[in-house]
Amino acid sequence: ERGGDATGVTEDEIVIGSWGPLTGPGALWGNILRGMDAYFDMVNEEGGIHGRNVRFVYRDDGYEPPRTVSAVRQMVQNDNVFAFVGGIGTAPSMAVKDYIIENNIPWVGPLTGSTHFAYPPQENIFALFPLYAREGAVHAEYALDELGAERIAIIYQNDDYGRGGLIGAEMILEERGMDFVERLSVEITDSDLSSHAARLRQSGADMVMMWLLPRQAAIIMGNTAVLGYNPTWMASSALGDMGLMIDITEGRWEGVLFSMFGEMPYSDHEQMQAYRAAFEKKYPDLRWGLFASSGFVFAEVLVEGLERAGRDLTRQSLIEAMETFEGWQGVGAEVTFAPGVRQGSSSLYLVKAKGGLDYEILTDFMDSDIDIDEAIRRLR
Amino acid sequence: MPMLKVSHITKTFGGLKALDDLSFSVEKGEIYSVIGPNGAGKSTLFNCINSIYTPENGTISYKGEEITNLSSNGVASLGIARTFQNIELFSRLTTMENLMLGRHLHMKTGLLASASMWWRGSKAAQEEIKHREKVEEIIDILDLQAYRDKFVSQLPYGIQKMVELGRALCMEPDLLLLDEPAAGLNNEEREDLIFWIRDIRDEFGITVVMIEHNMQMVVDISDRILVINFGKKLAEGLPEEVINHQEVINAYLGQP
Amino acid sequence: MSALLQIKNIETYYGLVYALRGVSLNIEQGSITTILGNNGAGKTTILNSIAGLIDDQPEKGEIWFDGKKINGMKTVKIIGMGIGYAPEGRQIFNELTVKENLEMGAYSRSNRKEISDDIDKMFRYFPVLEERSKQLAGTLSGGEQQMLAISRALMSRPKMLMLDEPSLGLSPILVKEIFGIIKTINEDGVTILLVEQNANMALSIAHYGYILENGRFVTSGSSEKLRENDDVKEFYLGLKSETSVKGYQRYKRKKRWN
Amino acid sequence: MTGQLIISGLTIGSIYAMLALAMSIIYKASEIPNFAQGDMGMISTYIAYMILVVHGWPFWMAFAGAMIFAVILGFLFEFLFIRRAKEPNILNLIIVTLGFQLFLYGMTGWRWGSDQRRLGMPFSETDTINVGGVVISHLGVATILTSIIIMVMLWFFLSRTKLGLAMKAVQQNPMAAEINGIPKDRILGISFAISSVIGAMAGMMIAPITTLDPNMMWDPLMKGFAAAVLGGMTSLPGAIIGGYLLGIIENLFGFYVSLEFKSVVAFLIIVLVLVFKPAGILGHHYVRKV
Amino acid sequence: MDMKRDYYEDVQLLHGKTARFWFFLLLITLASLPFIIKGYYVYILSLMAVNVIVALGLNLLVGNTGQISLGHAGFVAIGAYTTAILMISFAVPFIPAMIAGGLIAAFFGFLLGLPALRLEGPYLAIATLAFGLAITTVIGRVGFFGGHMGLSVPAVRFESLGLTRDESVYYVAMITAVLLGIFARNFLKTRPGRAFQAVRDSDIAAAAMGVNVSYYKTLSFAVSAFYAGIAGGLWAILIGFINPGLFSFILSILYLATVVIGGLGTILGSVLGAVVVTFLSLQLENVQTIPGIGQLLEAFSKQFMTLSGLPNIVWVLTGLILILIVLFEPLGLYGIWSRIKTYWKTWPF
Ligand SMILES: Nc1ncnc2c1ncn2[C@@H]1O[C@H](COP(=O)(O)OP(=O)(O)OP(=O)(O)O)[C@@H](O)[C@H]1O
Ligand SMILES: Nc1ncnc2c1ncn2[C@@H]1O[C@H](COP(=O)(O)OP(=O)(O)OP(=O)(O)O)[C@@H](O)[C@H]1O
Ligand SMILES: [Mg+2]
Ligand SMILES: [Mg+2]
Repeated sequence: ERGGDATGVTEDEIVIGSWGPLTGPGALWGNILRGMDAYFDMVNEEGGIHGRNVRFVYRDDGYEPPRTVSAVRQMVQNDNVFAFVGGIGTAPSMAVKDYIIENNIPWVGPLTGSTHFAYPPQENIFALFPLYAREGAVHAEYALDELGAERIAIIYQNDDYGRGGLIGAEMILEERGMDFVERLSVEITDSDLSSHAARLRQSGADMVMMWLLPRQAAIIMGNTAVLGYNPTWMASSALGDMGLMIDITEGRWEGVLFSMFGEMPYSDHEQMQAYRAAFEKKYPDLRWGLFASSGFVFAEVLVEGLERAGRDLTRQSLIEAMETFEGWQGVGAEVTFAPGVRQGSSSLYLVKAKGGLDYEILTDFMDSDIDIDEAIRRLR
Repeated sequence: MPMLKVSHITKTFGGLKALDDLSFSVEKGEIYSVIGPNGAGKSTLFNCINSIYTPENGTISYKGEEITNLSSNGVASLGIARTFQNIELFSRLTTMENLMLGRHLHMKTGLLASASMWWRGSKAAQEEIKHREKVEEIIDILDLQAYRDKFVSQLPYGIQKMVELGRALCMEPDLLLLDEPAAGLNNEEREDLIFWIRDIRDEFGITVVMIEHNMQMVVDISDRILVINFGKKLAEGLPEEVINHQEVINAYLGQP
Repeated sequence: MSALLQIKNIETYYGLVYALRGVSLNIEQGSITTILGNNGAGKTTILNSIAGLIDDQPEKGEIWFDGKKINGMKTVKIIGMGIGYAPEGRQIFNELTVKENLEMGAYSRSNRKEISDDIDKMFRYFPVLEERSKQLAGTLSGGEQQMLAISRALMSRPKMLMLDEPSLGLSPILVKEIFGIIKTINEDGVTILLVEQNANMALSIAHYGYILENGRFVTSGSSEKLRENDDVKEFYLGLKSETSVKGYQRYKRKKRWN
Repeated sequence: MTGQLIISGLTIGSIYAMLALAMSIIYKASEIPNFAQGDMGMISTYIAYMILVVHGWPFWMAFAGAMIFAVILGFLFEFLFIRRAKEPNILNLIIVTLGFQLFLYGMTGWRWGSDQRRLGMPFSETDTINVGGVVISHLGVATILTSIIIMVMLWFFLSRTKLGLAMKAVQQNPMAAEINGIPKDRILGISFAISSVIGAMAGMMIAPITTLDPNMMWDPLMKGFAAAVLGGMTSLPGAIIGGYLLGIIENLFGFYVSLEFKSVVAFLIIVLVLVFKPAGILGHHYVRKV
Repeated sequence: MDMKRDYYEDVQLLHGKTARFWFFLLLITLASLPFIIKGYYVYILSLMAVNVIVALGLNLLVGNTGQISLGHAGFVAIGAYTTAILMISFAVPFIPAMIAGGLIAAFFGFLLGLPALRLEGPYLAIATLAFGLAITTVIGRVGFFGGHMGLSVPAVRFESLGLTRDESVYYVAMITAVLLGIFARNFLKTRPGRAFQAVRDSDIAAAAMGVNVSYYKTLSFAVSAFYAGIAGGLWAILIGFINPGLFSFILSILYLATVVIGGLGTILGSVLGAVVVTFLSLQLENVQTIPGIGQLLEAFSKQFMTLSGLPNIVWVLTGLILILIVLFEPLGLYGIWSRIKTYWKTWPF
């Protein structure tokens, strides 16, 4: 037996933890946790990892940072979690970041595209979610280069997520000597966006980038439709749950471009189909979609890391194993980690929604090499 | 210099003249009663004196100093105390606490001093103890011992009236305004009240202005009586003069 | 004449305070009955117990009204059986006008004509209320409020009217009038239960009287008989011969209640 | 553009106005600001959704079903909880309404999960009427009309019957109401039921725009509460005016000045109004007499 | 009457041997707990202490002075942000930073107290609500405050005393809570506290007693805000991260609920309320794991509700518990407590 911290690892079990909103306004994201849960079941059924089953504990934090802090402390101190996977949202993750670093607990794939987790790199945090700023930049490049958009507006949620997208796109526009014709911020609590809609129409934008939550996206699309204003919409990956979006926008989602960081949940990719089957078996009453599939996308990477770490599992050996990833690909984008490199993947591709659950994949995985330091500076 | 001088005050509510150019003055050490039909403006007069209302016209002065535009607590701090017709006790406090509130102006403990009340010698504790003594004195005078730690909202009506009187006395005022102190008291209790009011004047030297409908009591203890009707002075004078005044009989006393 | 209201040995508590210690009372149909007693004797508590206003009380005993047992019933039901109540402290609706207060008194009635006739009748009893009919009741003078409270209780045309110190705060001339009015109402057939401090007046119009002390009736009888009682004379009517001296209350003659 | 903004403001303002009406009805009878109001409307809207979308029955049945459910819910809330309060004081009752809000919120999440849903209405939220360059959706027209109709109906109902006065009486002095034979409990029950129905209508009107989700009513409810206070809390026309004003101020401010501060500014304007008129636009400030 | 009572007894902090015994036992227990229990529970106790402080302050305002506040989270935010920013940008040590946070919150409390002089009931409720909203909106917009992103708050650790981070926070929070609790109790027993309550029961009579009603109303807002501000500073270091979203309207409402279910106007009520509400908010979700009940809930969910919605049981239960406590015990937990006490005193009768 090698030395090192093997808390949460026993002869036949590894305890993995995560958290996210199962209730409250963010409960939509809760399916990510359930996706992970279904995935670990699947792993265990196939014999586990080096003879050990994964015991997955996850707690509801309602997307409230103080509850996240309690939940994570409880998982660390009472449940003896070995490592974390996922963990939903910027603010909740920020609230527990220092604590997890202090205890040097491996943490794979925080579910946020904020720059705070891999810049500067932390020994134990392995970020997978594409940075919002990068995603914004990818959108802007595509809009300008491929679609020839001339008047671009952006409507974004006034937080790390929305502003990340704003800044990424803005940097690309600036490079080309352009600027948004309108930038509109939305509060999470807003339920009437008609003055936003009026401003959008007045700006005369032919393309509108959307960095919102599904609910607000539906509201703004409805409000602009009333005004008879129909630009091309380009949405962040957080709005990529087509099933949901088509439904709540009453079909107006058709024609929207949005980005994805993994296989489409409805694709005929073999592994994705298997995942879907696993999920639907475990949760027959839940809708399969982007959130559930994201759970698989992120948990997959951790399990690969555990496989690589071998039977002599310690926190240190997992971290070392994670650093051996080089272009590894599951159902998500390629993953690469190395000493001092903790943003494992950052590419996305664009999809266009068609009627129903039909879609058209527009591009391959793309990346944009904006200056991250500059983006971070602007985000402050 | 009169203790209280009210000159030409007018107070209207909408179209109603509750007080209409009313003037009178009260000398130090007097027991001065105000009587008049219901709605004549008696309580309004008190409310003007202690600045709950501001009269539209006229002035009120106390010991030669004008108090018309002071705040209520400003008036109180000059030494004017009052009771209320409809009992305005601090209903969720005990009798003791109500009475201690009468000492408010005489005490100085501020927030910081009171927060740092740690031992017997601390300023706040000392002050509490000192003023408790005065309060106990009033409790003894008014026979309120049995109600000391009861919540006032649970006391019978008559006792509440006594507590209210006691609270006003705790202020050690120079001028005491009593709004129908005997209402709701039975014969026996009213007798006691009469003694107390006399004592208050004789022993503490407090000037008393009293509104009361019980004529027996009014006649018994008043030095002078003011009768108002429709906000105007109807008569003023010694008790026997007033009760034999024909207009007063017509408007207020009724034929015997 | 038969008993309209019958109280059989009720006991009432306020939490741990034992307020009524076994009170029994009969009120004949068409009579005026008065309850006299010191402060805190429990007079108001009797009326509140009848009206069902004290939660889960009376603890023991029964109250019968008009042939029905009413203790334990909801206040609204009890009132609906034909009881009018002008409570202690007036309890008017401060932010309703005088007229609206009277209309609320007639809540259970529906004949608009009769209601407005009755309002006019109240205005005849108390002309000042008519002058103030559009004023918010909370801004009335004390005495005006008292008149309003009595009128409001009458608006339901009750079989029995309970008045808790109706003369409180009224001018001497009105005190006389109010007892006249009570008499008139009674002559119209309304049974009256009157709690009063003005024992003189009360006994002068009442048929029967009860004396309450410390939650118990100490004596009762026709009002003539009570007026002859020495204790009543001394303690309630104030017909003492000797002049009072300071500190008198400490040397009171002991009450004996025969 | 200003005309357009005013119309959009009126549309959302009508929702605020309905919630304000619902709030002020209960307030009129009990001085309780009912924080469960919004979620009572929300769960009734879910019932409509079940009938309409899940069972595929016609709209009017869904509407009727939701309204019946709302009436029962309002009555039940009063009967099961408000009525049982021992020695009720306002703060305690406010907490009861909050508790009920949490309860309903939890029940909805438990029963219908967390996905947002769509409630289709017979009035399209995107087909519009164009009046001199100003457009308004059919749903918008329906919303504005509904708010006015409810107000007028209520106003007639309350002023023509004894109920309106009795509500005020119960609010001011429950004990006195009882000794005058006013059935306090029944009147409270009725006001909860009425306001529950109005809340349900607001829910059904807003759901097509904001999507149906357990959180959908919280923000509109706060605005509705603010609107009711602005209007005077007990005045029905006040509630409507307050709601409209709030909607319009938000829209104009959002467009011409700042989107970020629009909600806050609307509230601050209300506070400013209150400082000068402490009982709202149409409320009366009653000063206690001693 | 020579049997003069000792009037000091009535204002004395701990009157009688038993009271003193229990109080010191409590202090000793609190002091030694971190060495006995696990880190997670130390954290929960610290959290309780923080909430006790908010509740003490809010109860002073709501329970004792009779004014409502739906914006108390705003004061907590001011305290938290002041503390954090003083520590981050100006390198001020924690304790002075926390006190500064309390004072600045008190200043804002005073400001809010001014319009509150004219308002009451729902009008005051809306004004305070607007205040809470405005504070978080402004904080969220201004980069200096970290905007919507929030701020990571430096850790506090008294290494010289040999304490871990959790223990350090625990001791500061506990000592502050006990001190502020005693302060509150002291001024409720004496002149300022009586004036607060007088203003609550009858402002007219209070003024007639010479109580400056405006002064005490604003003072009570300021003191209440001071408590909230201090708690904000403690909370910030306890969770280590703050953003405007933390201080939502819902939080204000939870504070209000804490005070009401604890018992309005009593110190013990504030303490009991905060302890119970904190405990419930952390522990209720575990009902799903209680053997038996968990299966029952699952079966019920499958039959009538949805399984994935089951975590919402937390809200359902929280709601019901709030309702039941308030309905059946108008005096809140304090009422239950005093009932138990009388029961034991009168036992076995
Ligand atoms: N705030 C007010 N608004 C309107 N009218 C008022 C107000 N206060 C008093 N009034 C009216 O002014 C008149 C005088 O009232 P006041 O209370 O002074 O009478 P009062 O002499 O004390 O009578 P009572 O002996 O019945 O107490 C009354 O008719 C009353 O209705
Ligand atoms: N709410 C209450 N809680 C506790 N005790 C009460 C309550 N109300 C009254 N009491 C007590 O019950 C007893 C009877 O009170 P009640 O009010 O019936 O007296 P009363 O005869 O009407 O006196 P008064 O002539 O002063 O009106 C008193 O001792 C009083 O202290
Ligand atoms: Mg008067
Ligand atoms: Mg009585």
